Amino acid sequence: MQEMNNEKKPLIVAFCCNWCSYAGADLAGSSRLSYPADVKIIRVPCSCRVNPMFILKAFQRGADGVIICGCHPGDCHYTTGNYYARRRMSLLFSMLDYLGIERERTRVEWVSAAEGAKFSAVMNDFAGKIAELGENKRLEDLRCKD
Amino acid sequence: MKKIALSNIDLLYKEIAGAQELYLPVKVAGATNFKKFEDGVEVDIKSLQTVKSAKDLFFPQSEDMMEFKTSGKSIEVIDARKKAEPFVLFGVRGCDLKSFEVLDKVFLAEPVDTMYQAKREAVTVVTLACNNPETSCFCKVFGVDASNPKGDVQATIVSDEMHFEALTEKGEKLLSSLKCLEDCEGKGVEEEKAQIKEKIDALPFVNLDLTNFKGENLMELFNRPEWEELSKACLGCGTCTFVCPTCQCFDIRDFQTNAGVKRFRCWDSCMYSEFTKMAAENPRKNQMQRYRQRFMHKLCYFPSNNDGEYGCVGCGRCVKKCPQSLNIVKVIKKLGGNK
Amino acid sequence: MQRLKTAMIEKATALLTSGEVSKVLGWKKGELGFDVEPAVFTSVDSLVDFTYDAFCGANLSKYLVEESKKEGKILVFLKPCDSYSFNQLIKEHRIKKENVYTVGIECQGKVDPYKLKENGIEFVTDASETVDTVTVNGKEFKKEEIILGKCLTCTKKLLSYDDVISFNEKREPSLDRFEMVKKLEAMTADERYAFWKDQLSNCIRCNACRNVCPACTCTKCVFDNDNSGIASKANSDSFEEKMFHIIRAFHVAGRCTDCGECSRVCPQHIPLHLLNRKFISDIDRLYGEYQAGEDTESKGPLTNYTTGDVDPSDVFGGK
Amino acid sequence: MQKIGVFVCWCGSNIAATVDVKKVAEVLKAEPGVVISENYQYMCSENGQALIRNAIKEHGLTGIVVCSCSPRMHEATFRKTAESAGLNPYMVEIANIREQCSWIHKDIEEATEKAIILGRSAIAKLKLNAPLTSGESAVVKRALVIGGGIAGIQSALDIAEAGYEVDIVESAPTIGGNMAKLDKTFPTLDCAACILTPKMVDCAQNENIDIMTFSEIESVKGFVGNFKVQIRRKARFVDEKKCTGCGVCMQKCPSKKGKNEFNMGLNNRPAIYIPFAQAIPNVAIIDPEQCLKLKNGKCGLCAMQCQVNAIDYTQKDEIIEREYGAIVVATGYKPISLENFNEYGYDTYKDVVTSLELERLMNAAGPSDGHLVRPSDHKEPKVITFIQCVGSRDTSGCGKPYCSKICCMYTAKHAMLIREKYPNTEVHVFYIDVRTPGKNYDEFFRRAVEQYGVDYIKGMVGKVYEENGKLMVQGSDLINNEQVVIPSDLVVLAAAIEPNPSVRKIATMVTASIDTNNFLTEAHAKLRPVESPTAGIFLSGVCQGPKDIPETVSQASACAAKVVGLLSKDKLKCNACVSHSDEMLCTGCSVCANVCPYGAITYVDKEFRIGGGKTELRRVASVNEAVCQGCGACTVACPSGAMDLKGFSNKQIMAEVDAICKR
Repeated sequence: MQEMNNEKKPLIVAFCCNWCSYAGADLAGSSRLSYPADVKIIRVPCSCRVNPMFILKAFQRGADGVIICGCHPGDCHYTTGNYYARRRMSLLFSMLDYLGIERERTRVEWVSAAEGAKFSAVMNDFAGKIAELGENKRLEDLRCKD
Repeated sequence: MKKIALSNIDLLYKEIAGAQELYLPVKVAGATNFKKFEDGVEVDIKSLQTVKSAKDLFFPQSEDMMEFKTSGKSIEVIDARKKAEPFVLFGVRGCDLKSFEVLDKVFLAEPVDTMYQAKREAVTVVTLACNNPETSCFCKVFGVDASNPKGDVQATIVSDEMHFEALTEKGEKLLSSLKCLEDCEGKGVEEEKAQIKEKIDALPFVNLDLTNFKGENLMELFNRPEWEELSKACLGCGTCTFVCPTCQCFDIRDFQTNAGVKRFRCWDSCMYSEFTKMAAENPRKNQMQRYRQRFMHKLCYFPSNNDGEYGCVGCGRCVKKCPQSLNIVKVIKKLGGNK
Repeated sequence: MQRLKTAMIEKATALLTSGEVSKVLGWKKGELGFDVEPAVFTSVDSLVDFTYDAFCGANLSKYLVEESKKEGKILVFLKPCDSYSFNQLIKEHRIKKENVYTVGIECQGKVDPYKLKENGIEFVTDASETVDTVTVNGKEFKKEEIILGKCLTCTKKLLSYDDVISFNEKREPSLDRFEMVKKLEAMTADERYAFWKDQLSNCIRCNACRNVCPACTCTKCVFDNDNSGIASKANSDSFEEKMFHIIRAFHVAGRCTDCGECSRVCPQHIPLHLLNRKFISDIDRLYGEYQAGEDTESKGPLTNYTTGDVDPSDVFGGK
Repeated sequence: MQKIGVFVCWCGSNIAATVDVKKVAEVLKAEPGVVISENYQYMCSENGQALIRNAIKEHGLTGIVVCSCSPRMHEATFRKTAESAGLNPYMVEIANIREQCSWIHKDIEEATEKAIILGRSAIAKLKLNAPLTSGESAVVKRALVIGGGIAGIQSALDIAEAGYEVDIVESAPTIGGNMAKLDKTFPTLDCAACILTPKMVDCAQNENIDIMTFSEIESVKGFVGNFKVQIRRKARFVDEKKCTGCGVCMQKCPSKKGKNEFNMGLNNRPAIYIPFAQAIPNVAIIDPEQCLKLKNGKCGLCAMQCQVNAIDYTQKDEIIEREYGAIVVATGYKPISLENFNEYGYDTYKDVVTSLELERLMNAAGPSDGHLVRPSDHKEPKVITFIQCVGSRDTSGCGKPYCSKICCMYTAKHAMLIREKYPNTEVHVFYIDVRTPGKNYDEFFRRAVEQYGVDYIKGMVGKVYEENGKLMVQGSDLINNEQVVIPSDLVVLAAAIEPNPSVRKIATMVTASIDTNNFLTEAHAKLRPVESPTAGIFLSGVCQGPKDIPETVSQASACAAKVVGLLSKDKLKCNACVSHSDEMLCTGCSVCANVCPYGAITYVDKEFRIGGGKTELRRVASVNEAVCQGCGACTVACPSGAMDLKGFSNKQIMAEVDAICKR
């Protein structure tokens, strides 16, 4: 037990679109569906607002996993935002994988405002995977670690 | 004098590295640069030149200066300069050795740059004569004798052996400490040097004419119309400045860490438009002006301020590395004189 | 090659003389034979330095961003690969088309000076070429031994021009351009990580790759802009090497024509084109084949979508 | 120097039970820039807001962070609070420490630590906030109602009555929708036509209402107050303006084998027809699939007979464009297709009908003139069995998971009407539950059972099969715990209802969100039930969820009230969090415009000083702030970083990332 406490807890940054996924997270909250406190949510208007820079920045700063949640394709509040996000993230994640960075560290999930349960399940699953992976070493910036 | 068979040279590296840090040309992913010797690295003393010059060891591309740690509303200032432990820099060519003199004039002049000074004092330089100088070499123009570079220890490869001669006290100390070396007479060293000199004299750029680059005609040179044409293809990248052994410009920048701010300095390049950006205006507005600055500095301003010492050592890295084949040789040929 | 050069000089002379153009963008002889440099010629007399040979690897299209803003029409000679960049720049409104007279010239691969050096040639006294060979200083090389990496895989064709100089001599590519990408993809993540760690650790952030890139024409790059939040000047940490190259590749994704200039100019020989080609190969695989610069109107793959696009989780073929 | 105030809300015990709010306030007070940090029981209460207002005034705060519930809940509240104290409303950031912290974590230490981090993140963002002002845009004083059923009709009438112009676009040749097909309505049993058709006539006669039937929405562009809608007016081959609805053409038409849609296909109609007697507009239409003239050029009888020359075989679809300030979606429903329910024999046996078909069979204007007969042999049924919940409350995947809400009541109605008119008929109803909430509903149902002796059997039907000319309904009787088989003459299926399939396309066009069952999502389930989350889009009727007529009408009127509220404004405040382009960085490459879903980005050639007294003409992006909705697609497409989003800038988001990762 003692050792467990000394372990560095994983850090997960979740970018959630305002209209679906952030509302889904709220619903998970109001339904008291828990997920690890490792997950910290950043509200963005749309999944298409998520710049690859933000994702890399999160890893640089010490995040162990980054997840982007948006409306289901076809349901974007802005009609097409998540379609662009889908392409961007597909390519970006594929590139990170190409550079040898664990592909499980990044994820995109579509979570609607009604899917509080899904939000919680996704976060539990993702946090579990990240905990298995351990600390992010391949996209770390040592200057941010001391 | 001492020597070692090239086939055993790994023993030498290991012995030096056992006592202090050893930096020497190492090939990683096909490119050779000065790197720390560690087990398993691919040492490459065959290539004439490293991509980055040896200045990296005294004036690294980026270097921490200080740190500001914040906690709540308080700030703590921490000296982040690393202490320089004695180290050996192995395989320095004549041109790079000469570049240390140039850099010393900048960094060791008052006010002394202590970060540079510490490393400069901690180093023992082992130079290596250039058995096979390349067409892009023109160090001779700047008074360098690539066959006889005078580091703390001078190494010369003669057929399958490397011969060493200590030229300074530091060098003596290093050589005498190394058990893997055997004593020798230095047979063939002078012959090898003579051969190298011959090779150098046959190179295409060794007779470049520098006569026009004098303090007196500064304005005339500055206003020469040829600069426009010379700089036309310049992309404004920093390749020439970053591979150059004598370029010494740097920027001081802050990096925000999770705990506060790290202040570091890093190489800057006069080729960049931001280089001269000031609050009111940017005095160098176009690439021609920036290009002109770089060569005027090396060939006019620097010698004017430093007893005729040029800011170029003729290593030829820019000749090899400029993406669009612009270089100092083309400038000297155009503006230097008619020899 | 000689007859192509002669025809080009004739064309330039004619257009300068007639006043149809006031400048010519081409290549100028160097000091060592292989060190030709891009140059602008403003008079018929100055064309004495004009050259076109097996060493003219540089892509001229990016110079037009600035040159086409200036007064007077400029004649530019575009190799097939240059012309894709040219089209892409036209699409992005970066070149004033009305100020440019384009002449397409054929190309059968350009010599890599580094490979020449590896073959013991550091000074070129004379050179000639056929479709499949180059003879330098009397020594004949097969093209695949000696040309630039970017030329080995080139399948680019002559696109539409104001004028074309061609003798219908086309070299077939000797390699599949995605071969190395596939090889990397087939490696384990650890192997790929080790590969790129070594490669990128050599990066000196000289920005040659960026500054030569015809897709990188931002007035001010995010990496130079202190206000962007990701400005960085040096690789102070291994992270920054990755950040720079990932973001740069991403910014040109869907716009990169695969001209290969980034890898040609890298002083450390980092195979940067493998990053761009990864994006190209993914785009082709996931969204249908797309060649940036093939036209001047189509929507790029990242400014487009279909409702049935694959999810990021399925990019690797199933979760 | 910034002066930031932090206000930590307990939300009663909602937050305070799991998060040490005092510690959060204390720790955040030590953050650079924070000058005051308070905690209070209910920050959103008047007292809580007063605390914030006073602090802003007293300390001259430049921005505030409220650590409380979701910004989706009270961001607007606290923005107003800030504004009333003289602070720009966009200098407010919310740290969501309830839904995303206290409610999902149990460990106080862990939750407190997370709350502090979320607070720091909000402070970090706030430090980069800039005061924003919303632009204004004019409102087009005209509404569009999509769908001409009772919901659309009621909304349109109410809007028109308030003095605004409104267009009804209906895809069928007449307005009236499903309600027009009904016989009687529960719980009062008045005839549907008697109460609906006067409203239809009102619509037709109201000067403010323009009815476009047989028309579809082609595209919707723009935004609240300024929608530009293209409407396809499909060719009906009859000039609407000329046709008097005399009906002569219908009699003369030789091609009489068209399925009568109005009667659920239970009888036939000619190729040229008026959907039903009271159709609005009362104008004929030609079915091109069926018309001999249109199919092979031979006939033309109707044109010869038409006294007013209204027939026009050359008519083409026409696309018109109109501008609207608000759009009401009232696309209604349809019964689900029963192909997944073969066990009930709907496709096999003619005498298995849906409830809506039964409405027609019982209707005086129906195929049997109101005489209830079996479709197969036109004989009066003696035993009728109703099966409830066909496809409703079905989690097997064959039907719909939701309750269709109207079936219990209409089945009771049917049973009652049958027993009333044909007292010798036996009526059985298989049900799962009988749900009758609503004024006078349960009383109605009880009357059916107690007064009219309808046999209600709690249980599900396993299958329907034919035996000796009878439809054998085999089911379980859960109360008597036995299997029953009821030989019936007619079986009526209470098919589930689902949103009109066209709603998905429309939702996409108007950028309204839609749930997994294809019902449109309301902006708030309880507090904003008639608005879509997309500004300017309103929801009327079953498109939002199953409803009966009274509920539909009240929602339609509520919807109209919202529309009228919107149209009564001359100007609308635009979204302040819009994109803007830094012209010094912009290269005019057009990438941003390519991804903008609103067409908000245009390009202009602008002169810029380049030093040395020279200028340069550059193409740069310019954002129409009234049109931009602030999604941010352009900001990521832009490689130079010239395009940024106010309120969610690159630097702000990265500051949040930094703050979250700091540990």
